[in-house]
Amino acid sequence: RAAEPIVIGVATSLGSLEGGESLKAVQMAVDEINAAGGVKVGGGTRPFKVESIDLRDSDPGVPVPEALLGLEKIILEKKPTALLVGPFRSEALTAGMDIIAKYKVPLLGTIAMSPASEAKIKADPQKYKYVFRTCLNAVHLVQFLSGTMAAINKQFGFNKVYIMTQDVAWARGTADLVKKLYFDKSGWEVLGMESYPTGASDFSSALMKARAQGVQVIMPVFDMPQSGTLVKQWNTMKVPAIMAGFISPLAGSEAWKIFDGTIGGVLNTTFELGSAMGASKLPASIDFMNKYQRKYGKEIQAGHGPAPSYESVYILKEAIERTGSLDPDAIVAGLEKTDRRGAMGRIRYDGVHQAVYGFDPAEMSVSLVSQWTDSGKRVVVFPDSLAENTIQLPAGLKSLK
Amino acid sequence: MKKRRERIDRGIKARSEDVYALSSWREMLYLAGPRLLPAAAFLLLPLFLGVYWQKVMISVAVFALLAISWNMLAQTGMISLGQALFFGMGAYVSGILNFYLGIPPWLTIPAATVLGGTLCTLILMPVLRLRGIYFSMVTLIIPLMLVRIIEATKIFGGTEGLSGMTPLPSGLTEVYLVTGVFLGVLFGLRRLMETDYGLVLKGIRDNDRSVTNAGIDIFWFKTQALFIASTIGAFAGAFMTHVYMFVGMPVFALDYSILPIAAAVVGGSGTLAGAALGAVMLVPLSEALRGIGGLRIVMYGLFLVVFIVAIPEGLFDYIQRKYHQMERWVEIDQ
Amino acid sequence: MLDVNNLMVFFENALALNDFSMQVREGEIIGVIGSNSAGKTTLMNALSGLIIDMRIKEKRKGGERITLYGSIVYEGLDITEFPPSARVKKGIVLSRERHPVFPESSVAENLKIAGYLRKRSEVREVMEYVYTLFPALVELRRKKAGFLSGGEQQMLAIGMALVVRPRLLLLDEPLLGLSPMMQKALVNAIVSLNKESGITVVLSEQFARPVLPIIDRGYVLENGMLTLSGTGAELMDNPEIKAAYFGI
Amino acid sequence: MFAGTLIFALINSFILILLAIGFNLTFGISGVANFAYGALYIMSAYMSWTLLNLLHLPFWASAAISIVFTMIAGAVMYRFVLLRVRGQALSEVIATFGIGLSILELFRYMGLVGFEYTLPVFWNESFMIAGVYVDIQRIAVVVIGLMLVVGLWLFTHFTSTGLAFRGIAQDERTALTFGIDSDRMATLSVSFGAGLAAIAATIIIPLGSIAPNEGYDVLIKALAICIIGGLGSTGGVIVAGFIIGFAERFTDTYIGSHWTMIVSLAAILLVLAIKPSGLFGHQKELEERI
Amino acid sequence: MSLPTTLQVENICKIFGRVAAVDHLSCEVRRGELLGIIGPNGSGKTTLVNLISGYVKPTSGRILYNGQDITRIAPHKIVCMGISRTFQMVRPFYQLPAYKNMIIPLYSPRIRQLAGGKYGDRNAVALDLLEEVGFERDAHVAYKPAGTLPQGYLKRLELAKAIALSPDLLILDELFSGLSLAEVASIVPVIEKLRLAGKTIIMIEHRLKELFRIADRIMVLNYGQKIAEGASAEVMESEEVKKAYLGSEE
Ligand SMILES: Nc1ncnc2c1ncn2[C@@H]1O[C@H](COP(=O)(O)OP(=O)(O)OP(=O)(O)O)[C@@H](O)[C@H]1O
Ligand SMILES: Nc1ncnc2c1ncn2[C@@H]1O[C@H](COP(=O)(O)OP(=O)(O)OP(=O)(O)O)[C@@H](O)[C@H]1O
Ligand SMILES: [Mg+2]
Ligand SMILES: [Mg+2]
Repeated sequence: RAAEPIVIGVATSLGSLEGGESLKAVQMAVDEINAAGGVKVGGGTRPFKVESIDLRDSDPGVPVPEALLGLEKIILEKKPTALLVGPFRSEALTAGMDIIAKYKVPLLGTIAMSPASEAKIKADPQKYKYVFRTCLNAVHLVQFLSGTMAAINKQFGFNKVYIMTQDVAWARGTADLVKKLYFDKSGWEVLGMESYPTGASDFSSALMKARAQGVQVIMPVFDMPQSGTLVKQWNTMKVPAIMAGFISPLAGSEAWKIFDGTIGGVLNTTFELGSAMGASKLPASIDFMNKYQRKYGKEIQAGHGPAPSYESVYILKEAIERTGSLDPDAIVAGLEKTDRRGAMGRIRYDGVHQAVYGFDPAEMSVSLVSQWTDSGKRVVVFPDSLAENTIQLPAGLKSLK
Repeated sequence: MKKRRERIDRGIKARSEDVYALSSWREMLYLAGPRLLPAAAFLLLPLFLGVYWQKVMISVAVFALLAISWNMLAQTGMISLGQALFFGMGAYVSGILNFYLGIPPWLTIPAATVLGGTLCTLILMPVLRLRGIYFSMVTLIIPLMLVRIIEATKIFGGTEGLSGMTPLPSGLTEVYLVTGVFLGVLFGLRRLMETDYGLVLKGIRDNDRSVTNAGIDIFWFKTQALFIASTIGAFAGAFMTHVYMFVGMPVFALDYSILPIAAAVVGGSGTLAGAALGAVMLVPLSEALRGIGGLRIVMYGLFLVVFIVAIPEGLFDYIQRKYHQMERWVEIDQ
Repeated sequence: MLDVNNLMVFFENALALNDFSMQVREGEIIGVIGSNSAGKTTLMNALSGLIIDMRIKEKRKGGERITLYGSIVYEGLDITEFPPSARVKKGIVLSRERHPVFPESSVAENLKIAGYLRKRSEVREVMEYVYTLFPALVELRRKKAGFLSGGEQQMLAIGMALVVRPRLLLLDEPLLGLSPMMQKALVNAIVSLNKESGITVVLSEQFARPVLPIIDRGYVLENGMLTLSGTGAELMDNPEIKAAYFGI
Repeated sequence: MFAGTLIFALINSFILILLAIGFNLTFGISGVANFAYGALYIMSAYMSWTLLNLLHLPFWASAAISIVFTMIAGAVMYRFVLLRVRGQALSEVIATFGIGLSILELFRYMGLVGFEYTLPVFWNESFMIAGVYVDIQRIAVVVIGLMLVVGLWLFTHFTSTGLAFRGIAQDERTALTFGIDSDRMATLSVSFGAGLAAIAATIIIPLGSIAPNEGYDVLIKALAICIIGGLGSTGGVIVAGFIIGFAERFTDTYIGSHWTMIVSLAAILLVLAIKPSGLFGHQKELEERI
Repeated sequence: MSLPTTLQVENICKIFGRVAAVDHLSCEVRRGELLGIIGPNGSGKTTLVNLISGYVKPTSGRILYNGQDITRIAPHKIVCMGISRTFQMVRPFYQLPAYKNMIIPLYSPRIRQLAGGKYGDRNAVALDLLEEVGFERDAHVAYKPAGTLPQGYLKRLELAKAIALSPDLLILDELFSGLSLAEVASIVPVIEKLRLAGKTIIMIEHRLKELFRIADRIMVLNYGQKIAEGASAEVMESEEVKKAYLGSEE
């Protein structure tokens, strides 16, 4: 008689690239674990089983209660031991935290990255302790962007930047912090800061303004598909600046083809090592990507989500095995003790249940910044611990050094 | 001899002369059945349903309220494409009262109902003179605009919204509060629309010039109708804020505008009960479809089309007609 | 030319036209006379096919059921179930009662829309004729039809029917709202259209005084039933008709 | 800066005009509600994309095929759905909206959301005009937009079909009495509108990508432009397109990008407050005339 | 000429676009009088009525009702002051049954004021009024939706609605057109009765014979201007009227 499976609920926007690939990554980890015998709990072993529900919240038109009803449905009907991936949109996560707290189901979030959820945990740790985040958060992203900007400044002497963000909390928050913590302190001139509503598709005004003011670096922070249009416009309007930041459609290997090879020189962030891109200096990340490609016949394209989602399954398994119980409070206690080395580096949670990110994969989880070469390859240029090359100046730009 | 199908009203007597109507149990049942049965179902069902389906019932009642409020406006000749405005206004007012001032739900909900309704009425009053689709367009635009204003000015939590509102005491309180209000509003408004006052409102839809020509200020009457409708919508919003403990930009989402209209059209856009019936059908349908995953909305859209094409007059009207009429073949003599 | 046999029209259970028969010969002017709710408009709608369209629309709405019995034969062809557009192609054109025009289009455009089936040159020709018939319309050419006065709209509505170059022209209360001078002009025009262009005309009126002298034959309707028929002269001599419709 | 903004405002206006023109033909001019318009726009783009990338047809061929196919889809939709609820405006709206919803969500379900779904530009080249680089595709938008608007105006004012479209919108029963087969005309008008949507998609999509969400946006934009122009007026579409197009770009440059929507929506409200039946419309006065 | 003036129109002008629909027109109506207005199509008769009832605001000039300037007053207020009118192109409530059509005027502030709070059963009053204008009581016509009624009934319904407001000044715009002689004959007594009750009435007509029988005074408009005024016989003699309105013979 087969042991009763432990249910993992994946509740997210399955229609989005991030959500869809995250679900596949979860499934992959579950298959691996089950093939290896399952989870040791209460003296026996039990397999994992994945149940998923589409919250549709990546679609800006979907009201939050609609997404929350989905969240409640999976909690009430499938009785999952833990939830993985979690809402896409920040406000769905922050609002969903109250439901999580009400039903006491641990959540290992891997997409929404707003600082608001951390603030909430901080304000009432006892109530919201069930919420963990394995993916990158805004604060950590700031480190990586600042580091990249510092490198650009050091190499080429550039110090005029134009910031363009999506008008969502995490992106705006990131940009504000980079400005406050880095640009303002290091003598950069911030020419302008524009935030665009999700769905915006014309960026000509900002590009024109940037160009007129002699921009050298454009820092975009976007996670909507339409942000690809920004790249196209940057191209056709021939803005003489290096583009360095985060634009979701540029993350995957297929971007080269999509943009007809016009993105040479662009620097883009991969939020978690292994999502969309690995680093040769951390073989685990490459392994993960290869396994994924073997299993699904397609490379990971989302720069955010899949790797932490994959890792989260193992984190959950370890937490359960650590305490030997499926009780939510016990699992939380187990999760808090997490210390795992995986595709994204070393994973540990801080006081507000956020995985700690840093530059050294031996110590922390890592993000990476890569540059598109003119031959359509992505080369890791940051952090130094993983870098394969230095930043190259795109054709047509002149270094000030 | 040619034959022709004839339609005859069942029990005209029972419906027109109320004193004699209640002379037999049969007639009483005939009259009260269609009213009491659904009401009883609504009141008893929560006791048998699981927690999740109770939530669905809440959704049903909320959308039914929005649909009724839409229908009430439509009966007054104002086709609103922006029920989200009412809903969102109520939601934000109660959210703000609770979040910033810590006022408990049993005060914020009534306060937001009245205040939200008043605000919506004030916002829409200047455009009451617009007609038809032009009015609809404005109602469609205002909620979209409020979203952007909140986004741009970052007031009331900006894109993140406010969360952590005080919940209502228990699941059953939630269900009974909202279904109670729903049934009350449904039967109350039905009664209202049957009075001479309601007749004036209907007259405005039919021919507002003639209403003016009867010495009645249509602007004032439209304002009243608007207030009633927006109050109902605002209640729904205020209530939902406390159920989901959250309020944010998405309360102005298009769903809250379109779904009530879809409900009204499927159920029968001529009657309040039809609108409610539509919500009772569509919301659980949409929930039941969750089971099929990603294709859910696709199927939902198709069902919508099928309903409308199969019964263009609306489900409620169709049922009502069948209930009150019988058909028989008669010969015509030439 | 047109044979109406035992036509019956029910609106749900109400009988609007009862066992009505009528013959129209080519080149005649026929008057259908009857007071309020006699069924004139219903007859006109049945002849022009609008009732077929109404039946479909009511059915879609789940409203009242319209039932039609009997037959309408036009030049040997049974057209009872023909849709309006097919009948217009055969030359049956109706000018509906209460001056229906396209309110948002200008007068000239109204006439052009009416000329949908005709060649542009033909339309232009007839438009000129309409303008000479109703000189008041010339000045109003560019005005939106919805802004015209009642009588002006009536002129336009008749003009629009003429643009189609009908063979059988159905006029439902054409004199409604026209000033005495225009009434005379229109009556004369009907006669001349009939004589010169050979258009057969069926017109309905409740106020029969201006039209009785010009009709070849007349049918008197009462509550959907045919009560009397005869030549124009016969009707004029009938004392009852005189009292009820001619008003001496 | 100002000149650049002016140029992009002009382009933006023509994008809006192109988006609205098909909707205007079906809804504004013929009075047939086709709220699946945005979905047809997106559908035609996916169709082109599929033909281009999976069957490897040349761009022009795939565009042409998808335009024709979209026209057929429009006609089929009329015959099997709209026809049955014709005359009940709200049912028409909700039924077509339901179709649009199904189409768009089907695409989302199929995972057609990434930026890889886009169409190629005609010619990848930019020109320097008044100090900014403008690409040929954007210039094509202006030129083709202008041509289509003029064409549409001529069509609805001088061809009998175009005039018949105007007729069925205003008084269907009267139109019937002139031999205008209202169902045939309405089918044509939905079909033509769908075709115009497909043409717009062919020209505009290369500037961005094919996203299901865009379908809803297109619908709302088209509706807004059609309404503030005044139902039935082709000239109104141009002026409305310009008002919103300019408002958007100038706000973007001189006030801030997240005020663009607010300002353009406010512009719509303002227009309707001053002209209750849109810029060129007369509905209100006509309805109130006694 | 001892009767007081009810309505005084002073030099009023209404210009649509470039055309003056009513052109510097002055006239007055005395209490209890029945004034007939005739004139060619498009001569501004309906526009004059619209001006009086407040639906159209004049370009210049003013209108006094019982000495009060009503030029800029909203139409519904004018109705409540006692001026009610019918529409030339009938405007019933198509979806309501005929008798329910009557409830709306009966609900107006004016009637509530006159009734002083107790107005009994509006339905009964509505049916009485309909019967008065010729709706047979038992024929179920009054219970049918107005949209299905033929023109003749709608005209009478229009009249009933206007009377329901118990106006002091009643303006009837082409009431008789579309009615047969017998029907006109059945309505004339209704009008006579109103006159006996001291109401002032303005009638616009193209049906001259019927009009002349009841009118005290006739005014003829052409191109928005008054071209003749006086007793019917007198007016019909005028060459100008013959030329503009009646056509050649008769
Ligand atoms: N759509 C309809 N639904 C129900 N009954 C109708 C409809 N149309 C007409 N009738 C009925 O049919 C009868 C004849 O109406 P019709 O309109 O033909 O009269 P008419 O002779 O044209 O009258 P009028 O001169 O007043 O216009 C009337 O009793 C009317 O109530
Ligand atoms: N709202 C309006 N806009 C533009 N023109 C108008 C408007 N109302 C009336 N007119 C014009 O003013 C003139 C007078 O119209 P009015 O309706 O007063 O005529 P009438 O004397 O009542 O004619 P009829 O006997 O045909 O009813 C007409 O030429 C008409 O076209
Ligand atoms: Mg008639
Ligand atoms: Mg008139």
